[in-house]
Amino acid sequence: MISTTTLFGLSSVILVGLGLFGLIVNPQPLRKILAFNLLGSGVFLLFGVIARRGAGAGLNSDPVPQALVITGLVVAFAATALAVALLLRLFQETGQAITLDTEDPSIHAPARSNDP
Amino acid sequence: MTIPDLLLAAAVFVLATVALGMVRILRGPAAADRMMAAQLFGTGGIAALLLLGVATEANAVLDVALVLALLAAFASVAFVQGASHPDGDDSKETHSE
Amino acid sequence: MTLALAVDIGLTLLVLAVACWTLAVRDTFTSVIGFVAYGLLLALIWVRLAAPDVALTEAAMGSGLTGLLLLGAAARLQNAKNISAPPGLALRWVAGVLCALVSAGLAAMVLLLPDPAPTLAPAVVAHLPATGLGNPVTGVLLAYRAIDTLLEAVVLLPALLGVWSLAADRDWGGAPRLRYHRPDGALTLLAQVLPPFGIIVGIYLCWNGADQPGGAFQGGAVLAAMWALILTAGLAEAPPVSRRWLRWLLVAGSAVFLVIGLAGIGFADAFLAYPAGYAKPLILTIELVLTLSIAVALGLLIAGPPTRTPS
Amino acid sequence: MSIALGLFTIFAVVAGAFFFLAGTVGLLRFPDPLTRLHALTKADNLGLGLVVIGLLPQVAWPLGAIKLIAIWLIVLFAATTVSQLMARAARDGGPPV
Repeated sequence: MISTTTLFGLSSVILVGLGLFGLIVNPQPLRKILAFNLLGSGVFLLFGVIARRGAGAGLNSDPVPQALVITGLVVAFAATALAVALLLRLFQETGQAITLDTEDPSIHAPARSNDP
Repeated sequence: MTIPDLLLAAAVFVLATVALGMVRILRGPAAADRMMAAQLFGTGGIAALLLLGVATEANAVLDVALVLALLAAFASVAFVQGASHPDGDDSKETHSE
Repeated sequence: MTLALAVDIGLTLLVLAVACWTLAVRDTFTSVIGFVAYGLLLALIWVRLAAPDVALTEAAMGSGLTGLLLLGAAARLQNAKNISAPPGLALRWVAGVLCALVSAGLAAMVLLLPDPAPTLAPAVVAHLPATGLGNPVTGVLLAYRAIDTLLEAVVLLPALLGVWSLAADRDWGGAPRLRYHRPDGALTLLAQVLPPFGIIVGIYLCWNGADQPGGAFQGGAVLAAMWALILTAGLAEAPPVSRRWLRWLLVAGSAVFLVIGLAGIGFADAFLAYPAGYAKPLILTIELVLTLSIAVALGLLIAGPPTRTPS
Repeated sequence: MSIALGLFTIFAVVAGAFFFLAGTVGLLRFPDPLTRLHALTKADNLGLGLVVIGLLPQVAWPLGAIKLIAIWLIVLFAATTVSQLMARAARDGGPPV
């Protein structure tokens, strides 16, 4: 019989793989940010599984990995906010949601800038 | 069958039901249909969370459900607004000058 | 027991299905809805993993605020042209195989985790009475690993500076704008009714954090969401980023934390140590100020860089 | 007394779960957005409402009960607002998202 922690542990590693795949394969930047968050949530879930396995001393879950995950969630949100702001600014400058490796000459042309 | 067991079973049932409703998000056809399915998923998720938490006597679940309800309300309205006025866009404004 | 396992299996299948769907679906907007639904399921899983503090953070931050941020971005990018093509089939296969390998490696690690699991739970429980707190996770966050939490509160500030620095030169000193084009009666009503509830819940979570699941980050996230709702509905304007009080408010949490931490060198022989008997009041003071600063910082992160309304 | 409360919980939760099923079936099978909206509101208001009422005897009094009712009220209020917006979107026949 499979245990709850093994079950969630395996699903967390699948989530990491899925997120990584989306990050590599999807061409749209916003979707990449989304995939990155999926990847991150898989890692956090793995921490949760490790915390649950460390239950003891009257606690149902080891509090140290839990605290690390809470820290991680806040940092992930801050990083996502920064990435989204960068992306929106890029769109404002170029009118296009581009990927970083695009060799399109039009984006290197002086963009209509808001700067005076 | 004890009450916690029944509550757990009900949680599984509600989750499975609203998951089925996710098909409507895929199929659409109109924007409103997708919103409805998302809304149903949110409500069902909260119900499942409550059932699960009470069944396993995890009291903090009420707080989690409260936060979910607050943020889901905002998210669904933001979603409806964003979807029904695609021009909910400030950047265009600064561009068109 | 088997019924509980059925719940877990159902949750696992559902969360994996929603994750696949979020990645695979064509339309970005629909994908973001998938992500919000995914966050809801994750909160359920955290409850099943006996981690209600993380479930709260996931509901507030991982799903709620991130979802709002991505929804806003998706709405603004709706008429963006995407000029890059998806990678070819061969590259997809290579990426797929590599990702499967990463997953398989991690899965092997999960299956080979040491048994009995190493744990710090007994150490935390043994020292918790010294802090006067009842919630072990808050104890870890604000006493044993306070340096992590201090840096975490600080890291919001460079992120916010990064977002602000993306403003065009002429927009600098303006206020961030989160408002939608057409003010809507229904949205206005929601922004009038929901925030009172939300503010109570936010304060409750912060206050409760000492003994029950909750704390500064969860409470701050709920408060930030309510502020964002009011801004979105246009019931209030965000303050210009150059306001001095705003900047003081932003740094207040980290500053109080740091000052109390430095005082610990003199009074308790270590940086971020609390003198015996004063741990709980000091921790509560830090949490209170931290909640305010975090709420403002998170709200401004959602609001984005400052703009100036063309007049 | 506790048996009566237990029976009450079972009855209300089962009824709530039924309304979630009904809402989902309606969402999937009804022909047009407005009838689907009708089905959705049943799941939102009655489904979650009955689950909440059923769980009332099982949580701590009074704080747990207050939280449960607050959750229901928030969801109810959000659902009302969102239905309004969705009905408008459906009537205007907005572009599919």
